[in-house]
Amino acid sequence: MSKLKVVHYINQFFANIGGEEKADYPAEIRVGEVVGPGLALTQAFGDEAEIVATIVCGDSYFNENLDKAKADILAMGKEHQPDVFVAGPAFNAGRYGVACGTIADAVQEELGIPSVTAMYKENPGADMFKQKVYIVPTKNSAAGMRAAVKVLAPLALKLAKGEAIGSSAEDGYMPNGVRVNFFEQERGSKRAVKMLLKKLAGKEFETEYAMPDFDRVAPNPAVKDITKAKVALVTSGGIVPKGNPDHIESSSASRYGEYDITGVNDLTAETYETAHGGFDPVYCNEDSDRVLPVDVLRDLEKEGKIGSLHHLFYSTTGNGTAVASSKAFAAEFSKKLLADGVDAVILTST
Amino acid sequence: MVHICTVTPISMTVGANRIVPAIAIPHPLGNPALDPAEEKDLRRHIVEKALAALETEVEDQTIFD
Amino acid sequence: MKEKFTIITNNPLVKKKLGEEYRILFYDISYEDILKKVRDRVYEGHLLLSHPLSGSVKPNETPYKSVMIAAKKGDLDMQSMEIMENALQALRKFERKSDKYKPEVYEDFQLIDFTLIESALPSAGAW
Amino acid sequence: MKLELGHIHISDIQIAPESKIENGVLYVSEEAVKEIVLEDEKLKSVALDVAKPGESVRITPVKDVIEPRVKVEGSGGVFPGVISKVDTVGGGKTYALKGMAVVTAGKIVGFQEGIIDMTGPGAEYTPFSKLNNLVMVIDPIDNIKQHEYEKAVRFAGFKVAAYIGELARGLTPDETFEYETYTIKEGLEKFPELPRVAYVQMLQSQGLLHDTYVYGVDAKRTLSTILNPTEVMDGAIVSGNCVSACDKNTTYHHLNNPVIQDLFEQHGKTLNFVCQIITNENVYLADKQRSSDWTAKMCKLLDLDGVVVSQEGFGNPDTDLIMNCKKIEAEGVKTVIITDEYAGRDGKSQSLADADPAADAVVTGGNANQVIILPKLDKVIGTMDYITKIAGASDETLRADGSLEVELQVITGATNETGFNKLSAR
Repeated sequence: MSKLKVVHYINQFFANIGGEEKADYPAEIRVGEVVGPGLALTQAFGDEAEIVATIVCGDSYFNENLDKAKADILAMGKEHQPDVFVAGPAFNAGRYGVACGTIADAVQEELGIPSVTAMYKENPGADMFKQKVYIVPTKNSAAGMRAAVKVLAPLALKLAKGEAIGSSAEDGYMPNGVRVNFFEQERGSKRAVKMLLKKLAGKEFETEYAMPDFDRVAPNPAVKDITKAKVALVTSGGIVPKGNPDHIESSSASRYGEYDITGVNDLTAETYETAHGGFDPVYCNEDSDRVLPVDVLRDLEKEGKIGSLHHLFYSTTGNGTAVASSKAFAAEFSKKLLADGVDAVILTST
Repeated sequence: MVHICTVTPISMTVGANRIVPAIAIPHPLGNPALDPAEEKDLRRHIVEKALAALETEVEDQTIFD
Repeated sequence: MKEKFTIITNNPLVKKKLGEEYRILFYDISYEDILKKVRDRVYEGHLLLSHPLSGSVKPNETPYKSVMIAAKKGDLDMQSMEIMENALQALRKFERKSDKYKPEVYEDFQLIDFTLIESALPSAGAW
Repeated sequence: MKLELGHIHISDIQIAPESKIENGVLYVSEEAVKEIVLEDEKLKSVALDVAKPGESVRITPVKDVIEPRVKVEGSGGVFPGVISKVDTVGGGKTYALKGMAVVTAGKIVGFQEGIIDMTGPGAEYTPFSKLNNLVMVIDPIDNIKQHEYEKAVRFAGFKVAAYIGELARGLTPDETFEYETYTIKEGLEKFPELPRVAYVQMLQSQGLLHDTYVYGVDAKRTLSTILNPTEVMDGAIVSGNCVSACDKNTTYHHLNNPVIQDLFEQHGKTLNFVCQIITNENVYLADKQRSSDWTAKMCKLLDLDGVVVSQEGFGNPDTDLIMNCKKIEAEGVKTVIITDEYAGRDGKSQSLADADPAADAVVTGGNANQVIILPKLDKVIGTMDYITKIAGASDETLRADGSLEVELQVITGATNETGFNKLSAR
């Protein structure tokens, strides 16, 4: 029986090329070579799989030449048609982790080849990609290589064989928001009593279902002089030009709109409406200024109370829209706002 | 950034740092019960509060009541 | 007592059995649209009095829903709002099959929905 | 209070001319059972059948599952306030027939649910596939109201279970277990160092087919209160709940509540099991608030250090669960909650209809929306007529080869929220 084929991605450091000073090393493929952590993986794969090629890429190179690096690596991957693509482990190396997540996700999405990576849970790549590709949690340094490979290799084999992947607790990947059933060793009541005893003793315990959590960011400094500031409007209240030209969904929005209000002094029933399905739209459709205060901001602009009102506003519907989507929307239009020299944003929600 | 919203506890949970309370969910910056001029005054009042919030240094999540 | 609460429902049996004694707003609309109606009222400041996911018959399985809200408007109630939003989200998890039963089954669904809202009446009438 | 619970193992059930238990075999007279059931003039007929582990048998639609017991010493009798007088139970000596159950089945409403498969993949999810089941399919007289039918079937189950339990009165148990809880002062003196722990059990209480009875009282008309955990071993809590097969508590679950058993196992060793607190899950929101306020108040009053909270049913009880958890934690009492999940068929939806950061210790009985294929079995006890009319079944349910595609929801006890099973999810 022929062995399953694996293509392995690592950075310049793990390829023994060098540290930070070599981080601009461009992507290259070493066919038939097993490099660095690939040795440990090969050992763990035993007779079942082999690494047919190793792709090496500098972390800075990858992140600074994202599109090219991605395209090059995808081309390399495609050529070898592996049964599974393994990236890392990246441990606590931030840019390496992001690279591993990015490329594993791309290989999976664009080549349809199952992918897996591994990194420390606080690596920024973990939060960014754990819902897209299987990520095995590791210790925060390469000292955890052996433990990481122990989980990574069997998971990679399962993926390569196209076997059903069990729950995160069984197959060892980071919880990815998809709930999967499995049979525990002990019944629920016993697990509950044990968990309570740990909690009472102040020991660490692991909940079987984590409550949804939210991010915190440090506050930005105050705007020095608002009378000189360019102020932009953003809303989750779904304000759109009448007719909803971008077809923003009334709930669980998959997109946001960018609308030009140059020369618009007042939002009227004839010109604007809400796409939001999360509340009675009557009041808003009568007068969208009730959600997006363009009229008042135009007055303040004229009176010199603000520098100017940015000519574009951004809008989506907050109703049932996934946190991940909202984040992605905001990440995208925040860049545009910065590029347009916006100093302050008023976000309105219903 | 300042967040004008009706349900300030939600704004707190999602992590906004400058929060200005609004009127009601279907009309955060308005009140259809008022006549149009009064309603616009009300809206202006909220927006001015939001602008003031933007000019205020905050250390932590703050609701500008 | 009559004035204190309103039942929003799409269940004809609730209207028939309770319509004379209580304030019932009957709409011939879907389960989901009933929840949306209730949510809109909650957003206007009506207090939610009964849980919108009353009963273990799953949403999209039974087509009927009756929910009790306070007749009077007040300030927006956070708890009412959260419960309504969570209920609307929960709807989406279930396959829609409330339009696939034999006719006689609908009477059973009506009955169950009626007993659920009826179970709230003694509590609602107590103050 | 101290209860001795004698286990009598039943290895087989046979329909016979005379009812008796001999060498671990239960012989049941169909005539005798019929007479008991049909005492109720609302009931027209009862068909008796036996389903054994491993047989190619499907029982549906299941209403309740009951373990026969008999009280041989101490005050009161089994199912107080329902079958026996309302005397307080939980002390003395009780015998339980292990390895078997009385299962009631019957179509009370058109979307009746509940499947017990005795073999195949479905059998892995229901604890009742491991029991010898005496199944009664009960039909009512014509033109009966659903609530009368439900009540008649509920009582028929308890009466027959009590009748069978009575057959064991003169036997010697195969094993005996002792369960003892102490008064507040005794407990403090006996276990000064051990954390004080209680079990908070939430009871479904919302209306027809959604009710639970405590000493015969409809739980929705009760305030949160305290029980000796041994009381439930004598049937102080019984099920009138027919909906949400996977996560309702049958009477069998109440009698054999696993949280109580597992807390007793640690009692006097790592914790002091103080008592059980029961609270309801009503439709009316002010009731939810009152009940959870009272639960938290009692936790404080009893100087508890920790509680295990179990839920029953789908949807609105999530609100009660989170209220209880939040308020109990706010009193400085640590909680672990047991629930199940409705995360959608793909497992990607929000599992619960409510959430709070205070709920940081959760045990789950699994995702009830998970799809499972149940193969065609040789024999059906009950009726398949309504199989597509059950929660979690859809019009594609009955497939060409006779197998069923359903969600775990339809399987009796599959995602039970007292932690009865090993099923979990991550």
